[in-house]
Amino acid sequence: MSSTAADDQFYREYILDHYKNPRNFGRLENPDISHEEDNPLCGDVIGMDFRVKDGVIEDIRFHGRGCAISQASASLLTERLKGLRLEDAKKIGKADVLGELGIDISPARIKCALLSLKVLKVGAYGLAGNDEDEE
Amino acid sequence: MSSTAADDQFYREYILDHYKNPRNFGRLENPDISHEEDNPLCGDVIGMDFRVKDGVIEDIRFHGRGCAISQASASLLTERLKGLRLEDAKKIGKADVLGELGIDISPARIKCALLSLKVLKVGAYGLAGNDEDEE
Amino acid sequence: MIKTFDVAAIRKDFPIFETGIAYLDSANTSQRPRQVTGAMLEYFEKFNSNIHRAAYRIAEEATVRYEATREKVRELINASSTKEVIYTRGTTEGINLVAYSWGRKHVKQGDLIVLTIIDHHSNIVPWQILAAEKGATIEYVDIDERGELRQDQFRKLLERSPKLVAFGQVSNALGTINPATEMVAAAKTAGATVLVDGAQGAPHQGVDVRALGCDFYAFSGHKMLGPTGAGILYGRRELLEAMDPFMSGGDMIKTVRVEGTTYHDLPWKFEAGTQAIAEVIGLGAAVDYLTALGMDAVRAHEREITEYAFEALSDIEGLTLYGPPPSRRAGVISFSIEGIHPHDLATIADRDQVCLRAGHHCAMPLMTRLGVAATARASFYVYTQKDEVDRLVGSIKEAQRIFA
Amino acid sequence: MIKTFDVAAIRKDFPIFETGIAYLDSANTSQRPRQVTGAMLEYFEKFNSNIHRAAYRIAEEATVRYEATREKVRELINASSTKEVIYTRGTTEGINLVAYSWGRKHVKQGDLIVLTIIDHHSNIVPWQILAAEKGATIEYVDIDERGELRQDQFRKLLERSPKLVAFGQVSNALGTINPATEMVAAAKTAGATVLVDGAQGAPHQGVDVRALGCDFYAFSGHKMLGPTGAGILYGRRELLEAMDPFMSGGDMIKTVRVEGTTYHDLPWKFEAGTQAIAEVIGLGAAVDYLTALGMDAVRAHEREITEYAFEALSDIEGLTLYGPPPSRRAGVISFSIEGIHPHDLATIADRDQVCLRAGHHCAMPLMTRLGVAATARASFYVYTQKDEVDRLVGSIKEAQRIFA
Ligand SMILES: Cc1ncc(COP(=O)(O)O)c(C=O)c1O
Ligand SMILES: Cc1ncc(COP(=O)(O)O)c(C=O)c1O
Repeated sequence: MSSTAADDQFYREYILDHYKNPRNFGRLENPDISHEEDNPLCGDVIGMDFRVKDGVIEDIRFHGRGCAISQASASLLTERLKGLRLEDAKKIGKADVLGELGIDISPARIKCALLSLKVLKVGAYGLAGNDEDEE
Repeated sequence: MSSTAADDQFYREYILDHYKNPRNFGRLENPDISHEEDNPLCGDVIGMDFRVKDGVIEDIRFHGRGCAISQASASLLTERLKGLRLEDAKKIGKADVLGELGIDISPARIKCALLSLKVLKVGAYGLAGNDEDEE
Repeated sequence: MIKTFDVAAIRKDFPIFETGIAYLDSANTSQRPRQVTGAMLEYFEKFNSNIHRAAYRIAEEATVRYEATREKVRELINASSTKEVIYTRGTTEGINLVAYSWGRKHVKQGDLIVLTIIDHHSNIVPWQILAAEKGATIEYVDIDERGELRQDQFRKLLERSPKLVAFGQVSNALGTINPATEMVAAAKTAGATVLVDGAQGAPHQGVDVRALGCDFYAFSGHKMLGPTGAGILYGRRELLEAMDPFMSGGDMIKTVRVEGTTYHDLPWKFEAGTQAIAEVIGLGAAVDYLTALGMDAVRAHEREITEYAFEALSDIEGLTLYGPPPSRRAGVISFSIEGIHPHDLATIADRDQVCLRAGHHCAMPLMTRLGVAATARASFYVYTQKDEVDRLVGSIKEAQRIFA
Repeated sequence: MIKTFDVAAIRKDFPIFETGIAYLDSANTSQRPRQVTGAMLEYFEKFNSNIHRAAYRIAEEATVRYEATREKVRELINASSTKEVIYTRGTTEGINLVAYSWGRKHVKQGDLIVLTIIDHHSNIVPWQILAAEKGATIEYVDIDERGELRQDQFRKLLERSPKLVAFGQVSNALGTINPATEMVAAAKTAGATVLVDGAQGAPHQGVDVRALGCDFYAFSGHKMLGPTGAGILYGRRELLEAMDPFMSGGDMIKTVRVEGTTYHDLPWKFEAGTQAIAEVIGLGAAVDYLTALGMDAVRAHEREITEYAFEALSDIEGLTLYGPPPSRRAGVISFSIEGIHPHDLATIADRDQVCLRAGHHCAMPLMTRLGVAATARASFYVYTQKDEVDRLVGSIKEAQRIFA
C-alpha cells in the first residue's frame, strides 16, 4: 500500500487516462464491420465498429465494459488502427499490443489486455475465435 | 514362511479338510429350494439345493467353486443345516458362521466366509440380496 | 451456548498462511489443514493400493479408510444409510449424475423444471441440456431487491406441478441463505423431485438432509477443507435404487457377461472405475476436523466475521453491497466500487497479498439480472480473522487512491 | 542402446517400501514417489486456490501448474495440441465420456460395435449400455490358445463395417500386448471410429497417438505413478470439436443465459466444475518422473523382470501360466495353482507381505472364456526388483506346503 497513482508500476498515468477518457469510444452508424467478443472468465465484453474504404480503416469505434486494462488496451488499439490499411492491421500481434500497454501483465490479466485484439482478429479478418492464441 | 500346515493359524487342519473333502457336495434332484449367489469381488459362486419336508431340511447339497474359506464355510453350514427346522435355520447369523470357522477372518475374506450364509438367507427365506448385511 | 474456537490456533494447522496471504476466496475453494494432507500422505506412504478388490492387508486398510469417510459424511448430513452417500468429484458431477441417471428417465416433453436466477452454472446448465433434449421447460425464480428469492413467484410456479425443483441452499454469489426447508416442503407437496445444491451449505452450517426433506443433495469436498477431486451426492435410497448407473465400468458391476451385465448394490452402482481414493480419505479427515470444531461454531464464527466485514465495507464511500443483510447471509460478500472494475480491484488487492475474487462467480444469469458484468467478492471460513478483512479495506482504499 | 536405471535408487523415492512390502499389484494401481506427493503438497501449502478464474497470484500459479501437466502429457503421447488432452478421473471416465458424448450422437440402431473378449469391464459395460439404448450390436474378438486376439476374426468383423472399434492396448489380465497399430489401421480403413484403452499402455511403454492413429486414447494417472483422481482422455480435435459436452456446469461455458448457453473451447468444454487440481499437478510430476527415466528404459526394465518371473514361475509344479510368452507381454503374469484358490494364495502371500492380486481382474468375459473364476496375478513396474519375485515364489511354495 505504499505506491501512489503517480509511481504505480501497473496502473500508470496513461493507462488510467485511457481508461477514464477512452479514445474512439462509442458506435458507428452503418459500420462495414462490427464485432463483439467476451472474456469468458469475467464476462467483460468489447465490441468494435469499423468503417473501411479502399482497404483502409477510415473510422473506428469501440464499446463495451471492462477493466482498466481491457479498456486502455482497446483505446490504444483503436488509435493505432485508425487510418491503417486492413492488410497492415493483420500484422498487429500480441507482442505489439502488450508492448504498447508497456506494463507487466500477469497471466490472469493477459486475456483482458488481448480482448480487443481478439475482436480485431475475429471480426475484421475472420480468424476462428478458438485458435491457439487462447490461453 | 515359518508356519506349517499343522500349526497354521488360518488354514487349520479342519478347514483344509472341509476344503479338500467337502461334506454334502453335489446336487439334489428336484430340490424344493435351489439358489445360487456369487461373490462379486472374485466371481466365486456357491449354490445350494434343499429338500424340505414338514418345515425340516431333510437333505441339502452345495455346489460351486471357491476358495478354502468359502468352501469350508459352506461345508460346515450344510452339516449344521441338515435335519434342522427351516425356522431355526433363520436364526443362524454371521457370528455363528464365523464362530464355527474358528479363525480370524480379515475384512477382505469376510465375503468368502459368508457367501454360503447369503445363499441360505436369500434362497431359503427370501431376504433381499442387497440388505445391510453386505459389506 | 454455542461452542467457540480459537482462530489463531486453527490457523496453525494451515501451512499456507505462513506465506502471508489474506485468503478471502473460500467460497471458491477452501484451504486444507495438515490433518487432511496428512491423511492423504499416510495413504500414499503406508497403504497405497486399490480398494474393494483387496486380497492383502494394505488394500484392506485402504478400503476401510475409504469407506469410513462414507459413515462420517452420513453422520454429518444425517442420511439414513451409507448407501445414500455417493462419492463424486464434486457438486458439478453430483448434479450431472442426477441429470443423466434420474433426469433422462423421468423428465418428459412438456415437463416443467424450476430453478432460480441466483443458481450456480453447475445447477443450471445440466438442466438446460436435459430440457433441450427432452423438450421440457425451465422457469427461474427471480430475486427481490435484497437478493432474496421471490417466494410468491416460487409458489406460483409450484402450482404448475414441476417435475423437478433444483436450487442452491446458499448463493455463492450473494451469500443469500435461502429458506431451503420451507421451499423443499412446498415443492414436495407440489409433487416435485427436489435437488438442493449444497456446495455453499454443507461446508458452513449443520445440515440434516432428512429434516431438509430433499431427494438429492450435492456438495464438494474442496470447499470444506477437503482436497480437490472428491465430493458427495446424497440421494434418497428409493430414488437411487430405481436409477440406472451414470458411469459404468470396473467395480460398479456384479457380473459382466457377453450377454449382459448386472450392477452392484448401492452406493457402488454409481462409482465406476478407480475412485479418488486418497481424496476420499482426505475428505474424511476434513469432516473430522469440522465435526471437532462443531458446525454451529463454524456458522457462528463466519457470522461474526461477516458482520464485521459488512460493517467495515459499508463505511467505504462509493461501495455498493449486493445481497441481504448479514443476519440472513452466509460468509460471502459481493460488492462493487464506483469507477473501479472488480478485476482492477483484485489486482491491486493481490499486490497486498489479499486474495479476492472478481468475476461472475459462475452465476451469469444473476449478473445479467443485477445488470453488472462482474462483482468483487470476499468470502470467509473457519480460519478467517478480522485482520484479513482490515487488509481488504486497506486495499480498497489504495485502489480508490489510484483510480481517484 | 536403451538407457537403464538403478532400481535400488528409484525405490528410495517411494517411502512405502520402508514398510517392507513386496508390491506386485501395479497393474491395479501403482505406487507414487515423493516427487508426486511433494508436488501436491506444494500446491496445498504454497498456492492452494481454484484455477482459471484467477484474480490473484497464487491462483495464477495454480493455473499455470495445472495447465503445464497438459503440455507434459501432450508431449508424452505426442498429441498435436493440448486441446486434445482432456483431464478425467481415469480411464473409466474417459471411456464413458466418449460413450455419452460421441456414442449417443453417432451410434444408431443396427450399428456394430467391435470389442474384444480380453477387454476390461470399463471398456465393455459403457458400450453394452450404449448398444442397449440404441439397438446396436456388439461382437467380441476372441483369443487363441496363447491369449492373443484372433486377428483373422477381427478382420472378418471389420468387413461388416463397424461404427466403433474399442480395445485395450495391453490386457490387464493376461499382459497380452495387442498389435494396436495394425489393428487401428485396419479398423480405420474399414471406416470405424477407434478407441484404444491405454490404461495398461501409456504407463509402461512409449505411446505416440498420432502414429497409433486412433481417435480416442484413454488412460489413468494412478497407474503411472500419479495420484488417484486424475487421468487423461486424448481425442482427435475434429471429433472433440463436433461432440457435445459430457458433464456441464461451471468453467466449461462461455456464457450462460436464461435463454441458453455457449460452451467453452477445447479442452475445457469437457471439464465441468472444479477439477482435481492437486491431482493433475501430481500427475504432471509423475510424467516428469517417467520421462526422466525414459519410457524405453521403463519397458526394458519391466521386460527383464517379466522374463525373470516367467521363468521362476514356470519352474513351479502345478502352476499354470496364462497368456503369451514374455517377449509378447507387458509386466503382468496371471497364473493359477492346482488345488489352491487364488484368494487363498493371496492370503498366504500377504502374510509374507507380498501383495498379490486374486480375482477376475475386471475381465469376467475373459475369465468365462478361460473357464476359470479367478486367477492370481503379479504385475510389475519401474520399482519392481527380482527379490520381490523371489519372495512371491517363496509364498507359492509355502501355500503348496499348507495345501499339500
Ligand atoms: C485395461 C484397463 N482398462 C481400464 C481400466 C480402468 O481404469 P480406472 O479404474 O483407472 O478407470 C483398467 C484398470 O484397472 C485397466 O487395466
Ligand atoms: C453454489 C455452488 N454450486 C455448485 C458449485 C460447483 O462446485 P464444484 O465446482 O466443486 O463442482 C459451486 C462452486 O463453485 C457453488 O458455489
